[in-house]
Amino acid sequence: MKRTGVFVCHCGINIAGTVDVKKVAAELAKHPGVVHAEDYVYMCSDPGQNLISKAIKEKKLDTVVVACCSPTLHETTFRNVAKIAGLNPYRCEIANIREQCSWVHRDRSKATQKAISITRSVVEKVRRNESLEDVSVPVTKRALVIGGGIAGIQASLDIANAGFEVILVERSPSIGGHMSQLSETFPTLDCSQCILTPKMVEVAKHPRIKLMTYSEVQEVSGFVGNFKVKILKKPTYVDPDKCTLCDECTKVCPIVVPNEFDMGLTGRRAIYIPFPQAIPATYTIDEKACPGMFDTAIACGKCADVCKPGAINFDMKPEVVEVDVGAIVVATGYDLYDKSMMAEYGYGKYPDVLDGLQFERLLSASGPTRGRILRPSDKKEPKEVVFIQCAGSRDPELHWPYCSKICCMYTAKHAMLYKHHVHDGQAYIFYIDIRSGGKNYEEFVHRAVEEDGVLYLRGKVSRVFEDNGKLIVWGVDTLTGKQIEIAADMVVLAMAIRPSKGTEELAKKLKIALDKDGFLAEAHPKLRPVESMTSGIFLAGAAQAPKDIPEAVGQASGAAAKAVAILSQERLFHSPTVARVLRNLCTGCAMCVNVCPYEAISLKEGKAVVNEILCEGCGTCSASCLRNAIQVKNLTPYHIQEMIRACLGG
Amino acid sequence: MEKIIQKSAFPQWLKSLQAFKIFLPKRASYGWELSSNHELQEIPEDYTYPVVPPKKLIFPQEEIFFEFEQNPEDGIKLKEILPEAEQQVIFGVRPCDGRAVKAMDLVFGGTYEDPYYWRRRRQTVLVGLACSQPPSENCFCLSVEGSPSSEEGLDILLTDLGDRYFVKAITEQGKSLLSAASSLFSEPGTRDREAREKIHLEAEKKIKRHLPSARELPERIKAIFDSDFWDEESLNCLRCGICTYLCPTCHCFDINDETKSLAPLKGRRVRTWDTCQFPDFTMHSSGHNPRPDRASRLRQRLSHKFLYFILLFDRFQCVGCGRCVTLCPVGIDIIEVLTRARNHGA
Amino acid sequence: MVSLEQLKEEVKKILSSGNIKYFIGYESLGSGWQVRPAFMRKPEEVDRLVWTPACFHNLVRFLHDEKRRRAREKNPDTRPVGLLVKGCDSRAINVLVQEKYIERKDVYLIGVSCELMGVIDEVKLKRHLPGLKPQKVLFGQKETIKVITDNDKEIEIEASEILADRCLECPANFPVVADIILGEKIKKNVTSPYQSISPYERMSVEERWSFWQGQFSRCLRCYACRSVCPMCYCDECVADSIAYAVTADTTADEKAQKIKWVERNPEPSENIFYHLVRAIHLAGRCVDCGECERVCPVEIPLRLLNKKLEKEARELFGYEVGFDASQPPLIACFRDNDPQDFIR
Amino acid sequence: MAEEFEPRIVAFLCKWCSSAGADLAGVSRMEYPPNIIPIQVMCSGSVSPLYIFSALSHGADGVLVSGCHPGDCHYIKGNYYARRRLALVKKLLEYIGLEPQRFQMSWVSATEGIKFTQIVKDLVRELQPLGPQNKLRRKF
Repeated sequence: MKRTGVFVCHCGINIAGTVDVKKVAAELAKHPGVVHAEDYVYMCSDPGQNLISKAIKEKKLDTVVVACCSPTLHETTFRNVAKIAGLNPYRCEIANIREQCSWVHRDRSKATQKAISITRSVVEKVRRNESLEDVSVPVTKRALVIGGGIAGIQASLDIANAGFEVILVERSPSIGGHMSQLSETFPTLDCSQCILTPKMVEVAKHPRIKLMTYSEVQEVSGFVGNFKVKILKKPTYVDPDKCTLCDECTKVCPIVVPNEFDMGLTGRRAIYIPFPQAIPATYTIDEKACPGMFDTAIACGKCADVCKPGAINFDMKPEVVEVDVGAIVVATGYDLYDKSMMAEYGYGKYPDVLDGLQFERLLSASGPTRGRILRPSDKKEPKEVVFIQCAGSRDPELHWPYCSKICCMYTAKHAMLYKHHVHDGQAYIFYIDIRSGGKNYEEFVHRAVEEDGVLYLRGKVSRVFEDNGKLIVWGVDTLTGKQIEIAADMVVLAMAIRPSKGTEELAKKLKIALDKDGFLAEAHPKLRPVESMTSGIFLAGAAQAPKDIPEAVGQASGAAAKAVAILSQERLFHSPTVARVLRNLCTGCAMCVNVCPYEAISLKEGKAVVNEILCEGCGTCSASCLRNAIQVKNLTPYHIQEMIRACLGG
Repeated sequence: MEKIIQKSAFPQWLKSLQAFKIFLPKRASYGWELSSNHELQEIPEDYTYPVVPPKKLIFPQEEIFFEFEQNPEDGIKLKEILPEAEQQVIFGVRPCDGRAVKAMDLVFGGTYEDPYYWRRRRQTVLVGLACSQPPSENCFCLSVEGSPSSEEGLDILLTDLGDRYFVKAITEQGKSLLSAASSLFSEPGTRDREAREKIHLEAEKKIKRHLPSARELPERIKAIFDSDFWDEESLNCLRCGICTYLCPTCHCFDINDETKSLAPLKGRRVRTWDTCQFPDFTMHSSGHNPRPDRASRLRQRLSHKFLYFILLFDRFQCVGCGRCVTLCPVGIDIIEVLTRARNHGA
Repeated sequence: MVSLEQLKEEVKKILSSGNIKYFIGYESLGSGWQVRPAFMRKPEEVDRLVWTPACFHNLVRFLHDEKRRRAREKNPDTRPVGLLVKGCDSRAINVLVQEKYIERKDVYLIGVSCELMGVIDEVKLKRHLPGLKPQKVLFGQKETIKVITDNDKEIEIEASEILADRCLECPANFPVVADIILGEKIKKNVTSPYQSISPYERMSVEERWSFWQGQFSRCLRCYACRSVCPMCYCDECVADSIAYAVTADTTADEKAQKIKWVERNPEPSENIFYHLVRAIHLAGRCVDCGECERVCPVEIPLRLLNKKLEKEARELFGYEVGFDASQPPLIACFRDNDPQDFIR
Repeated sequence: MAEEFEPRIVAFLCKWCSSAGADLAGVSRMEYPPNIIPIQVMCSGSVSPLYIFSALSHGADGVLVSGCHPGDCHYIKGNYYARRRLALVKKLLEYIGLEPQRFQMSWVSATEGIKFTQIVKDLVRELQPLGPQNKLRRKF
């Protein structure tokens, strides 16, 4: 017979207000095997904790139930109390009689009865708990950062500066991400590249950062502290060490394709450098575009002919590099919502309907127009520009329900900068609300309105269409209720922020979850915002949710700190409530192997075997087993069965 | 005491037995069953015998011994539950099943009387019905010292003479059943007696299956106890409980505590049928199982019926009803097996 | 038409080759029409072999005994076991392979095509011949079954009249896996594969309850249904009240923690629990060989439970049992678009 | 009278979404009937059909299994297995004649305190007219 102690917390009046805690303690005292039951005003307080440890020692308790608030809050607290008092922490369980009882009911007697049922079932559970020791694993002291945007750059630098090796993987030929495309940044209006490039250089020069551009994560296995990652290095066909950046090759390359850096507003050659300050500073041959590459019929090779240092090597092959890392930071960033989805705003039909990033390029001194704002169609200066916010955001019916967050600010910036370039022009902004939470943001928006006379119109645009050279914008001003028609020269859509292309596939490889909108899901919306649900994998930047630069950088440093917290350990400890196989019942049908989300189960000699380090203890295996031959420690079918009986008084 | 009752008067006889719970043969989806349904007024012409033998009315599949309850104040309290003493009459008991009850009496009686069994047994009157046709093509009662008109274990034996029954009251209990409605019964004439004799004799001739010199079996079984004979014979066995659960003489049981609630601890101790054919029947908590395979379990079943029981009570623990033969899903035929057992190595 | 002679030849061949441990087929039971599983080791034993519409047993089930025997023996004879398999039986083989209970190489399969026939239903047969005792039941000419009765009358019966429901509703009349297959592969179109359950589906909840309650209250828990089932190969069933799959490394705790999901008493609640567990555990595994229903001494229509879940598995998840040994089991896989209209 | 009948509902709540959602309902001081007794499991995918049968056999008038929305599972895909497995359980229970309302499933995320509250209210409302569940309940 067990010796169980039950401790009922009043939580001031939070519990005692609705639940008759004295009665709960009294009833539980009658429960077979319960040798001690008491109530106290705040169990989590020092005196409360002392009560528990005192009782454990004096009454020789071997199991403890604390009936109090949700286990998410004080489970650790009380398990530590038990531990210090000499009990195995897994012999202490929490009965949640606050969040799931006292706070949600009014009828005192019914709430009390329910509290008793809940506590009883937990008593029956804990009595069947075994003492467990945490599982320990060594740590590979190296981090992988996926994505070379500002978030990835920041995370890499922070981890590297903490003294750990970092492998930074970037899909495109250069790091820098979208930030490198921006003209100026709100609310300070300092030049984006001017503040970004020093960090890019720092990355390139950092002794502990291994930069792998034009590379993609192919396969991830292993677990926190011990990931194995396969990285595919795509061939650039240019040897960066030999390349002198003379740019002769692009002059002779006959192929022109849209330049993704300029968001297609200009063209680039099949051999190209994404932008002058690209890191690594070297050229890349776009194998999809280059005729010399696969279609041997047109063996071009002009670039190779003019390349004096002979940096061009058509025989370069893709290579797969396998690396061991202890932690992973995912910073894969965002793309803009595909504008072709917004037919109502005439995108695609009209060259002068642009998205935010295209407008950034127009504004950028290094952009296609060298910083002059000209209409793509006729290179004329637009005198009337309409900015449309929430294009695709906050639109649950047709597009995306969420707010893309940064559009309010960058649209204000766009309008402002437009006015700085075109003094006699007029900027209109259609908005639903203006969300300018953030340091100096509100002031920034006011500046746009007051100093630069940007005209804000509250309402949605119903339609954009062309009428002899003008873009006619139909909208409603919901404040005045008036129909509005503006004949504009240019329309700029603040498109919704989407997770970058390929985020879903990557998430699958990493076995991390996505939220309903396709962004990477954090472990807890408030308390664990930079952790994924898979331990050892952290999130930074817009891949987790739309963010502006300071937020992305902040989160990146947070993720880095989390990663460092792991890398700085010699060994890691892992919850021991993992699956166990009862070999005599197991028939080796491998259903559990099939269902395990973590590939933690394998078959050896016809029986299932659990890798305790990989196992997260979800129990999906146990429900799939027809013979209860695999069970999660301390939450076995036996525990559940007895909990059911106890709470039903049967 | 020997009487005649017209079938037309049979329902009135039933009426006169209101003090009893009356069981009569009833056609069920799966065969014949003994039912206490009040509509029943007669024994149907085409009645053979019930799939589930009458043993279940005396030795039910579930028997509650006692209830227990524990509370902190005064420890554990026990409350014995004896079967509610309801008088019952079972009509249409075939002679083999009657003999089976006799065999059960030996098991549950003797030095220790099982109170639960006897409480029911003493309240039960068995009204037999002699077989004019063998109820099954696998009947072999003659080979195990029984007969289609055996009276052993019965209180009354009816013989169907077409429009009337020849009623022979064997025990006092049986006689009292007639006296309750004496007006319905007339004295049998010689014609009736002859008819009865004839039916009994012819019935014996109609029995197709035989297990010659069964009395030799105990020795033969001992002789081949350790041979691989049993492995061969049990190859088909599914280790199900049909042969034993539906055997009129099998009486093995299991006892379990069924807890109803934990706080306070409440529950009951229950006896249920069990069978030597289930692998867990002889399972030790150590994990050792003295009868690990189907061979040893088949051997046990036959040894119990044709060896141990004879040593104990000098009679077979098989009444030759043939149910196990008919109902075995894989055609394990006790008659064939025993015949082979007798010849094995001989 | 399957030729018995050819069948015997094949079995003799493989037995004399010594490549198989033994062969499981059918032989006549006594002098009657019924048959029983027969184990043959030597070619000369093969003459006992029969193939009739009474060969309903699913012989795959006997592989459990073989596996247990192997587990017991020190150095077991690991040659494959020969089996005679019908369409449904062969699908049972696939499921056992799928669940890694056996390997394909553990069995040598002689498949027989049911063509447009199948096996008979004993109850239907009896109902069809009131007062007559069948002596022999044989395959007749196209889609008829020939019955020879005790008075040596020869009766030709439309197969559909006395075939088991499972055969009438079976679309897979041809073995899906076998080393040799006898008989023709004839496309069989089954118009209403779920005929037998539709009446119950149409019932109201209460009607269904009173039906099933009546059925389950009869249950004797003789466990013939699970004993005969090719999928019920667990050494210890969750319905068993004591732990008896015990090995040297079983801890006292494991024994003590054996859960009594079901009490041993035959009260309706316990019987229903047992049958519910069995039904759900057979979802996506039952090949509808119908044996559980056939062997039940009190004729509980167990097939109706398994058939229902077979139907749901097909309609909700597009899952077919036993055709592909490499597919993951029904409840060990999912589709992103599995229906969830029942979820709030 | 059916109105006064207080059904006892056993709710298997996954730790990461539904139990957290229930906690949120508490934190936000929402009110719902006390008829529901929560049993926290790690994942809806760990709920074996046996648990549901067992709860009903031990006298639950209703059973609820609640997990994360598809795609949100803390364990990536546990809830997908639960969805498939328990769909079959539901069909089976209804087929043998148990009222559909007796066993239900829901997706409740950590942020859906309101939804959880509503589900409990609905469940109780639907179960009250049915009265006690005696079909699968042990008589002893």
